[in-house]
Amino acid sequence: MDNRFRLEILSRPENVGLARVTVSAFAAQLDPTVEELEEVKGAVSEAVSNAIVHGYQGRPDGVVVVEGFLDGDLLEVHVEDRGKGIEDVARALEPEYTTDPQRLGLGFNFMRFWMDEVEVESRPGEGTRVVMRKKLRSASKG
Amino acid sequence: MDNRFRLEILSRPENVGLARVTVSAFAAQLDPTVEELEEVKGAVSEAVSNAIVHGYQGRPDGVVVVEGFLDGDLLEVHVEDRGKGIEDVARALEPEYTTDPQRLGLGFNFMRFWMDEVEVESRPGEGTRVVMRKKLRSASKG
Amino acid sequence: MVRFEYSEDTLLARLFGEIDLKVADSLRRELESALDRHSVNFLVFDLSAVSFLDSTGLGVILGRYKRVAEAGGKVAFIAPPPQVKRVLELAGVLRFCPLFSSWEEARVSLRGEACG
Amino acid sequence: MVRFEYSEDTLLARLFGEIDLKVADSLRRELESALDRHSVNFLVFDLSAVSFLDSTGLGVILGRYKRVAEAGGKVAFIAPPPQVKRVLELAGVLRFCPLFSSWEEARVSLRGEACG
Ligand SMILES: Nc1ncnc2c1ncn2[C@@H]1O[C@H](COP(=O)(O)OP(=O)(O)O)[C@@H](O)[C@H]1O
Ligand SMILES: Nc1ncnc2c1ncn2[C@@H]1O[C@H](COP(=O)(O)OP(=O)(O)O)[C@@H](O)[C@H]1O
Repeated sequence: MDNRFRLEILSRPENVGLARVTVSAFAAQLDPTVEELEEVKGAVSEAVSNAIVHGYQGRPDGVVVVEGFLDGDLLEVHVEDRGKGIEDVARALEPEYTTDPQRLGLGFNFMRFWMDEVEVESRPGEGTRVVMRKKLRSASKG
Repeated sequence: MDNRFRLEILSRPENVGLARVTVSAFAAQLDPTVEELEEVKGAVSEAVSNAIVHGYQGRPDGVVVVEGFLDGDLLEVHVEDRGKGIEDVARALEPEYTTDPQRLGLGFNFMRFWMDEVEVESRPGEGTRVVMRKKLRSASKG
Repeated sequence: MVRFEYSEDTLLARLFGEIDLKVADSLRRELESALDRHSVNFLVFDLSAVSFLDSTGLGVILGRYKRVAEAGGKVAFIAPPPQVKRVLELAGVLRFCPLFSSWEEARVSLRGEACG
Repeated sequence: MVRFEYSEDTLLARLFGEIDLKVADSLRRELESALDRHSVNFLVFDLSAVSFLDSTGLGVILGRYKRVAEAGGKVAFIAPPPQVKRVLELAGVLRFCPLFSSWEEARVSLRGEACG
């Protein structure tokens, strides 16, 4: 394992940006392209927003754990909450499925589009963990 | 307590910047001036570098814990290692005192100059914790 | 987050900064109140100063699209940076709303082309 | 991190980016090897592109100051941004080394004023 970090934040809207910035500074250690960094930020934003909005349903005192791992040119990001959990993960992953009419139901789609792999583990009443992986081709090494 | 985070990083030189970026994005939630943000970054850089260089003496697998707390306009930052510890804290705080001839012995001076308060707790063999506080006057609110 | 310009029946909403969960509620309120105050046939989002957009932010934008379209109005977008444009594309928004490179360009072709 | 220009007896080291623990070892090596390769009477650090400097980075710079000064040479600094300048001031460096606003200005007055 080349490098790793663990960030614990509260489930407040202003902390989505904090998670993005930390993951993106971490991923930048591999010298990825601007586009790759934007994709990583986008995926993190979706996962952390879901933890806050759905997991903790707007409660500001839940803890969201964001972990990052670099191994060679592979970036792995975990986003975990101890909130509501998801009854039916397969259904949650469907495009435009949402339990909140204000939202688009595209969060998981974006994560899957921007990262190479997305795994969702969840238990109702216990919480949700999203594991995302992406190979970064170094910008400088071509 | 308005907001807080906890970041765990490995004692690697490239993670000093990661700590700076995270603390600075967190402090930016109070909308401080550019100069205040630079001072906070500077203090974090000194404390985290000390944890890596002195606490873990260059070992790359030590864990450095960086915590941030916002309470009103007060920022508090903790930087903690479970490394070597400091025999004589009073002496370590003296200007130009260093145990490494390659270094300047100005780290604690910089922290104390840039932050309002700096407290150092340390036990030889157990580790060191630096607690720093700074009132940020919001840039927009004057 | 947003600044408005209104003239005739067109509301120009200039978004700026990171449009995500942090600003979602207040952006929704600002847009709704601007739509309450004005009679709007064309709602144009200038995205040139948006540094980040995610599905939460896009949800706020498309919610207002719905309101305007249901009232017979039309919506268009101006100059999204690459990351923002990819979000619009991915969500399929560009299949039903026109994209212009500038406010000048939008103004000229708007009445014929905007979506709604 | 650093690019060098050498002419006559003057080594210009243009530092850029964040000068901290991450780059300290390689910066020290690069500076030492440039000083090994050239006969240097004047060592000038262009700091205009340095986005961050801490005491670790400053230690690397002042270590090379020591080497040059001990050999009878002189050292000067060019155009530090505000954060970098504050670090130099706080460490007292500006009491014994001159600061110039540009390489042109440094070149003209160097021989009279540099520290060492
Ligand atoms: N962390 C989570 N905790 C609980 N439920 C979640 C979580 N993440 C996603 N979900 C559920 O999955 C659904 C689909 O998620 P997503 O595709 O991101 O769309 P959206 O967030 O727009 O609803 C959500 O509406 C929600 O019901
Ligand atoms: N986290 C730490 N663990 C162990 N020793 C430390 C730590 N931080 C500081 N010290 C000791 O205090 C001394 C003074 O620290 P400082 O003022 O930052 O100067 P410098 O890092 O340049 O030596 C160090 O040389 C070291 O002996």
